[in-house]
Amino acid sequence: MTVRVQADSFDPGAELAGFASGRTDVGAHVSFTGIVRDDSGQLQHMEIEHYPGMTEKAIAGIVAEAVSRWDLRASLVIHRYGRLAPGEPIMMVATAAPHRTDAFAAAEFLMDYLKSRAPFWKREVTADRAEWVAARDEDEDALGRW
Amino acid sequence: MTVRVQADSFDPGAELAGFASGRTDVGAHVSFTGIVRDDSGQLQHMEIEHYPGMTEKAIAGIVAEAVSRWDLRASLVIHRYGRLAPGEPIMMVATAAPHRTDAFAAAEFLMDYLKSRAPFWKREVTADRAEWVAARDEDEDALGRW
Amino acid sequence: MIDVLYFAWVRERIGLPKERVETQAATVADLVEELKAREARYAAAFADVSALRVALDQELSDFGASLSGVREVAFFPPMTGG
Amino acid sequence: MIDVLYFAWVRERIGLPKERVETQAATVADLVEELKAREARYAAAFADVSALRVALDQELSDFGASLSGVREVAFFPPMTGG
Repeated sequence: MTVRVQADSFDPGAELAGFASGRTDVGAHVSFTGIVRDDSGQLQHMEIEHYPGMTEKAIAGIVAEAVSRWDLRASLVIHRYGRLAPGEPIMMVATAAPHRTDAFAAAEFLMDYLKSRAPFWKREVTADRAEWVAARDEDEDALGRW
Repeated sequence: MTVRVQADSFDPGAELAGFASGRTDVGAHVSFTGIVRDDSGQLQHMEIEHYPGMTEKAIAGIVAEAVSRWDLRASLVIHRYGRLAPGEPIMMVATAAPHRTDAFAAAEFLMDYLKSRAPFWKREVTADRAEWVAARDEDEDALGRW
Repeated sequence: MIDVLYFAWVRERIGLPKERVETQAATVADLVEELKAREARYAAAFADVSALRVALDQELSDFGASLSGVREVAFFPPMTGG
Repeated sequence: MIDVLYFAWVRERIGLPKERVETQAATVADLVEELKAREARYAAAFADVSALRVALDQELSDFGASLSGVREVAFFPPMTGG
């Protein structure tokens, strides 16, 4: 159960290649990668602020909850902070389980909780302004399904 | 929307690294990798039989259905046939979408349909016997949720 | 003449992957009855059609379907891909 | 003495990321009232606490919670990770 909070970029392909490899007790790997999207073509960069200390604790708590609910054999959470360019990976979650239903459910659970319960705040910077991303009601509502 | 049906092995990390890269219109990549599991420690290898021609048509139909239901910007399906060793990748699905809910739902939909509607049959070979894997009721039932 | 294909344990029980069949069967179920009447290995393979699936010209179908215009019929157990 | 931390636009409105506060406030809500009474920038940041979240010693909490034994309080908008 690996957790990394870092400013540096990372390579999701290399992370998946190294994840839970060489094991014969898992039949399913699921990965999620979040990427800096630029719908308008105006985004210069994204800035992510976080709460050092609480971030690691919050993620560890979310992972522990996932492990208690599903038959997970390995998990990976990477989340960046600082300045990110459009197209760069923001974060990644990977899960390994004997069966696909557990691997999918755990990955979605981790994502839903990381969205709304891990202390990160995103700001989008364009040529003429910098704006904090507002939390979406749907993201808060998504927690209700677990 | 890439589909590959092949005997050769593949590297899920390299596939994810090359998937939908360099785009700024997607915020979410989901990948699923199915791996040859060996719970008993007795498995020598898995054999996968398929129906050439129908396999490609069936997968293309499943992908088209996913594209019609969710805002998918790219997808990848790789499925192997032939002889596979424990720990090797059997198949992989990847989806790219602006939002995570679409990427997750499409990946799970593709998996559910590939399991029960693409013409592949698995056989597990141990030292003393070879046994066709039985379809599971849960896999058929999983289609009902879509 | 119809191409008839068998996969997985259906192929093993019948002992071949594919054959050309001369038939006037109107439906898949009629074809199955003709095959079962041939030899014990066919009767064994088709003993419980609820355990089987059928594809007509590479599209999943059912045992009541018409064979009119069909060139390729395939019989196999439920699929186990993924 | 309590360490009070501010993040995202709360930090920007108040104009600093962290300060030590001398307080006898019994609850988070009491502390918020003390801060609002200080200066306009605090009043602006805490104008609508329903738009804010609070963590006590790095655990999410709520505005009615007691500050007894608490060493670190953090105020921030709803999180937008992932």
